[in-house]
Amino acid sequence: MSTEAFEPELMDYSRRQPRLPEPVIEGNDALDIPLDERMEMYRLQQELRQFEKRAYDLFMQNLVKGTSHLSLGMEAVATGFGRALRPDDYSFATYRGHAHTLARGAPMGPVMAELLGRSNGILGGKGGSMHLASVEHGMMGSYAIIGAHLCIANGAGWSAQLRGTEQVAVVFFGDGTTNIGAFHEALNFAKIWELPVVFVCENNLYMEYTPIDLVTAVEHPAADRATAYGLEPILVDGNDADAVYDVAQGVIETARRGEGPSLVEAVTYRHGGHSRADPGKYRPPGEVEAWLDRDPIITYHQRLLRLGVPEGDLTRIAQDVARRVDEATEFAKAGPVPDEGDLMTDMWADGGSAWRN
Amino acid sequence: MSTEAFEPELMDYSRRQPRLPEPVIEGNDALDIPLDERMEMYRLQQELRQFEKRAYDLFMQNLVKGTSHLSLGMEAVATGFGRALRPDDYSFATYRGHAHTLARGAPMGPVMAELLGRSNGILGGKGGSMHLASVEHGMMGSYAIIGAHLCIANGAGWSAQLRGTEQVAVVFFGDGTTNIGAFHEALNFAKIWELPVVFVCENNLYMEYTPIDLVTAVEHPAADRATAYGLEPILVDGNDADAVYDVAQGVIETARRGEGPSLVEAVTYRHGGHSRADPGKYRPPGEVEAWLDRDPIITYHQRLLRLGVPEGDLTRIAQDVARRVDEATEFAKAGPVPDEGDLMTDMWADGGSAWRN
Amino acid sequence: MAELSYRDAVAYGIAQEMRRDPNLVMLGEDIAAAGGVFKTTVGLLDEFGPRRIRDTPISEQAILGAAMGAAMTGIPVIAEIMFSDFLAVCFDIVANEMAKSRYMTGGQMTVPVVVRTANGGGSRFGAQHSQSVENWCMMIPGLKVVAPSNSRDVVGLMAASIRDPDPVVFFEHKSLLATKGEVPEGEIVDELGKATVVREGTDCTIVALALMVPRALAAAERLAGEGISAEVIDLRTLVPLDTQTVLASVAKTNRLYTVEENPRLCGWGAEVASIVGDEAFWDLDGPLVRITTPHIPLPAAEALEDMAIPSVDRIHETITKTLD
Amino acid sequence: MAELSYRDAVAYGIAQEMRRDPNLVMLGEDIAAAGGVFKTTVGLLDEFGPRRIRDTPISEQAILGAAMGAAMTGIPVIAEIMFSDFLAVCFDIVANEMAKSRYMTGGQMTVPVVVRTANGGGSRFGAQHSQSVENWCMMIPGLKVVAPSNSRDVVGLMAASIRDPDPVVFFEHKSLLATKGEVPEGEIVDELGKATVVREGTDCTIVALALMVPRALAAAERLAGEGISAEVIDLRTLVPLDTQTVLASVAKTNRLYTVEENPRLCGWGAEVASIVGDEAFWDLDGPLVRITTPHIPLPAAEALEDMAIPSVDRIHETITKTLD
Ligand SMILES: Cc1ncc(C[n+]2csc(CCOP(=O)(O)OP(=O)(O)O)c2C)c(N)n1
Ligand SMILES: Cc1ncc(C[n+]2csc(CCOP(=O)(O)OP(=O)(O)O)c2C)c(N)n1
Ligand SMILES: [Mg+2]
Ligand SMILES: [Mg+2]
Repeated sequence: MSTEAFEPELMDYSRRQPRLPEPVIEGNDALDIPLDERMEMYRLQQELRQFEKRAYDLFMQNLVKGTSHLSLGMEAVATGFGRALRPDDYSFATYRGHAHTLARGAPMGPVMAELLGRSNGILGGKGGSMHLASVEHGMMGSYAIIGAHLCIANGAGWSAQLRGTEQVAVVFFGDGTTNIGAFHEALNFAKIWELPVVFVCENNLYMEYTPIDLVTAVEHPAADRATAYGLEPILVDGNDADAVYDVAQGVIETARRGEGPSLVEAVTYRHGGHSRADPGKYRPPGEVEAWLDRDPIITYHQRLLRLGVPEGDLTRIAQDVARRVDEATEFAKAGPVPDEGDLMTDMWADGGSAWRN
Repeated sequence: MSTEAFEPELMDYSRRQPRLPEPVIEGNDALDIPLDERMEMYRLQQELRQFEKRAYDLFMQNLVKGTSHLSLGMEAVATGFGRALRPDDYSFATYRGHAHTLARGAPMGPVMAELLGRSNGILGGKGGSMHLASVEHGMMGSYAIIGAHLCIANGAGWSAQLRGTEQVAVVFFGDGTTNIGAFHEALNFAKIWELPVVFVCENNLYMEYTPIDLVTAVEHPAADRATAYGLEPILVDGNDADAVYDVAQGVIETARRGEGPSLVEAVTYRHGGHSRADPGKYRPPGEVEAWLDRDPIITYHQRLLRLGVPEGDLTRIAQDVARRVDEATEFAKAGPVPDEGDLMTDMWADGGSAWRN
Repeated sequence: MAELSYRDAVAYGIAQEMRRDPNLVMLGEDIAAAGGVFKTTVGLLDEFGPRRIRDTPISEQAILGAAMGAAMTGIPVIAEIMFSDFLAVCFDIVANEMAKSRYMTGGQMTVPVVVRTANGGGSRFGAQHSQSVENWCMMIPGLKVVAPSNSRDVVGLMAASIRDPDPVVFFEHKSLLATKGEVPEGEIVDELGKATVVREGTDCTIVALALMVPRALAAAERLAGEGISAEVIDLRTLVPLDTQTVLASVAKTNRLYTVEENPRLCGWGAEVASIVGDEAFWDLDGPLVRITTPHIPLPAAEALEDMAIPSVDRIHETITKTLD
Repeated sequence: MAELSYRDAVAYGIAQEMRRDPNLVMLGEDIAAAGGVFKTTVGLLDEFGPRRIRDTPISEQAILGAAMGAAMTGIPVIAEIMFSDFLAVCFDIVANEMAKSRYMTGGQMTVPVVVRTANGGGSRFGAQHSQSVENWCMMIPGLKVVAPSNSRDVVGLMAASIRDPDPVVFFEHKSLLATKGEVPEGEIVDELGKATVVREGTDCTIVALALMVPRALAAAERLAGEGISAEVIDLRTLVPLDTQTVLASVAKTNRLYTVEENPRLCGWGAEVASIVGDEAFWDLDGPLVRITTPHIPLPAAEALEDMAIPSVDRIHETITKTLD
């Protein structure tokens, strides 16, 4: 690993061997998932995809300032877990949290408005793309500094354990996050207290611009470390919503029954760059293309056709979603820009921000 | 584990099952270690033991202020590693660093004087018991906040790698330290850069007053996590200087050859409390006694007798050490108390501490 | 009215609140069976049981993360960070998470956490176990900061901190643990953001906190013997900051001294002096003087540590030299 | 004389020093092949190779630990922490280790590390990627703190920081990266601890840093149009602090304004104001006024962020309102 890193030509990451996806597992067609649930997962993936494509267009029109991290190509993970959760369960996401927020049922309009920095945004414009939250939907926030939210998710699990509510906390994070200290503390802590927390590593093969294998001592950054926390290694095809859903149901049930935490590694890929500013040039030729062929929505579409769903039904869903994304965009654009009155509110629970008398 | 922690009676840790030592491995008599090396290890263990016993007496006389963490009972680890290092290798220790400092050859007098807060102390009185260092002996400091020094040791290894000197850095830490984030970052980092660093976990079964198994998701806090960093699990009897020396030689050689880091877990026990303030009441009856029977110095003494060393030779060594400890004590007691002139020196490399003009 | 040590007042204050709120829990290293390394939590495990009083691994980020996550979801938490110096190993959660989550989410999150921690010097523990780090927290928007100077205030401010719905960092001073003070019977609940004038005076105002309060009082006593009447204010909480009490005092005395244990730069003394230098400028009859630990790491040796931290002598001497 | 952006000046300054000292190395996340997420290290991998310019995992403690350990053993290191907000995840190494190791060991350790980090707001990145945290470092004894406001100073102060044998935290302001400035040919090496009077004036002194320098200058320009002559000082380094330049200026203008981007409490402005309020009290003709970001986490929305950070308007208005 280190030797490889010292080879000058391999420091140009685009000249490394591409990391290609595994083939689609057609056997997953046979997973025991009701068709109406599958139709919901199709719809949700369409929502996440179309919402984020629109967000991207709005960046290009300079209506979204700052930065933004899309999960185009990674929708199956948010979908499989989002659908497997109970409404009162908790989700925790990173700055790459649009999909996880919508997957819990947060309304598109206020989420879009937040990206545009409007006061009808879901955070009133205060948080922006990297901090989406919707407490009423169990979406407990997006955390933009790597690591902390794994520890915070433990707290939500602990609270559920103390209150005896059988709620579960699910926390999403990237492959790169497995190398920060908080990951380690969180996993050990969750295990010794047998907390109802599911740790989900979305391994998209890159941290920002650096391939994860160059900076990680094991091949599977999460799964190969599970035993260090007394956990089973769990790897899942992160581009197959059914596979994710199936695993999610299992680990969430385990947590709900009081049998403790799990660590899941879902292998996937982001179609675009890390963030708005990144053209993704560090990826070897052929890699993006290969993963585009494994687009979770296209392959899911094909599965539904194989299962006998008429193409027209799927088209109607996509069209319906498109209309709702348009509405959300209008809602967001029509929102007022926050004003002076908003600046000093909501630091304290009393609604204000006074630090002196 | 968690269930156990919830049993009220088991929260009184002194009512848990004692964790007893493994029997002495007499087979280690046959390890290929020259007798004169063994005699040096006997001498060194005597030094560490007698020095710390004296330090303890001086606390009792209120000549040492603050706190202090002794490693009585754990001398075999510092000895085995200390003897296996090259003079230009680097050691990094925790607040429990007296033994590791002396094992590198730092003179007893200035170390003792440091404990007494005298200006002839090895740090001029500025650092105290928890921060012993002797750069000229390769002892690169004692670090009193858990975790950081594992990362810092990597830097010394990196520097050796860059300079091509084949120096090795050895870093000592406790079982409790394996649960902090910096442990994880340091191990992964050392492995991906194949740094010449040896991580030595001195597993003495307790963090401060809490048994390590109650707060750790695996049985062996270090060894059971080695694979998470692409490393071999290495467990060694930390109460047998020969066993430690043998393992130390191997892993140090590996690092020196440029073949990367190792993680060693040495199981041992501290005879006393965590620090000066701690009577160690949380330990179940029989536990301390069992480990006292496994005292590394007594058992080493027995081995040397088995190997034909005359008792008188050993007695002479012990007496010689006692005399040197007396001298060190006199040196320390005779040292002046630091004065105003010392307070503001040595914050910056220019010798001063000015932050303004 | 009972006499309690500052140390015992900590557990006493926590117990008062745990009896009131059955949801309140506490976690930290060695706090349960051992009663804390400073013995500030003795008896709590026995009374409240292992579900509410829990030992943790050495994982400060996990400790504060768990506290924050539980607090966000309806369980108020007291978390112990053994020494305040260790806030550095979990500073992300303190400064970037707890403090900001409510504002960042447009008011969606409420984080009722109290982070208790042993602060300050005087124990000869050296540079990594002796710091006064109130300013590390005061400078972070979204944190409340409390630092009592006596047993009674420990109880009253602990209650106020626990009942406060926002994150509070509660600094217990190591060198005050053994001091004793009267604690009235019955429930004691203070308000955050109220300083106390602990001695009235007319010639100058001395603003102090925690361990510096008894030292400021002793210096004032000595000054009184020399005909100088010093008013002494115990700030008690840094956020919210009771600027009115300070400004009113300076309006009367026309001189300000701050006595801080933190190192020189950017401490609360600078903040207080700057506020006075802005808002009470025309009241001032002379320079704004800060008495602080010098800008150095704290040394371990007794002799050196005693030179570093403001002493009664130094306070007294500075004031006599600069007050005319 | 070449025109360089502040962004390009970073790599230019580093390259100058890497050519001089073949031992000097750099590490950080995405700094090598990618040239840094702010493109401040572009070209360095090509010129100096992968042995000297290395990408790391997301392990800030490991990054700064490696930097410190290497520095202690003879290899000077530049470490990048991508955003200054992330100093919180490695604050133990910054505040408790690097800063203190020399003092604690009675002078045995030397730690020539430069921690470079992108600081400050204006990019609509929200509360966790926009902070100005110079004060987090200024308050820690044992750290030097540098924050250039223009391309030339980036080069000169980078050289000074790298050559300094003590740990330096070097703040690169995100909102200045695109600004351009003249950089003279040849080696440029400044001295730490020298402020610059960037505009002379007689009616008041405005002390500013980094992004606040151009804003203070613009405000001074506007004030000049109204007959007010403001002197503007660019502090450039906070530790060492050039108090002489500030005190000399106040002796002339008799009024002090500080313009800071950090939130209100315990910033460098409070430190500077307090020093002036002590040592130049008799020079002052009116209150010490600090202009700061309010004491809130930074909001993400453009409109809100612009209201929060001191603007030319706010600086101008505050001065006209308070200067008589
Ligand atoms: C502590 C910390 N260090 C660095 C960053 C900058 N950063 C933001 S995202 C990112 C890469 C994260 O990679 P990964 O965990 O794989 O998640 P992904 O972005 O691929 O979803 C980095 C380094 C950060 N936000 N926090
Ligand atoms: C970050 C941090 N947290 C807590 C402490 C307090 N503390 C000092 S020693 C110790 C126990 C350490 O246990 P272990 O690593 O097993 O080492 P041992 O003392 O047994 O040698 C603790 C919790 C500390 N020094 N640093
Ligand atoms: Mg990734
Ligand atoms: Mg231990």
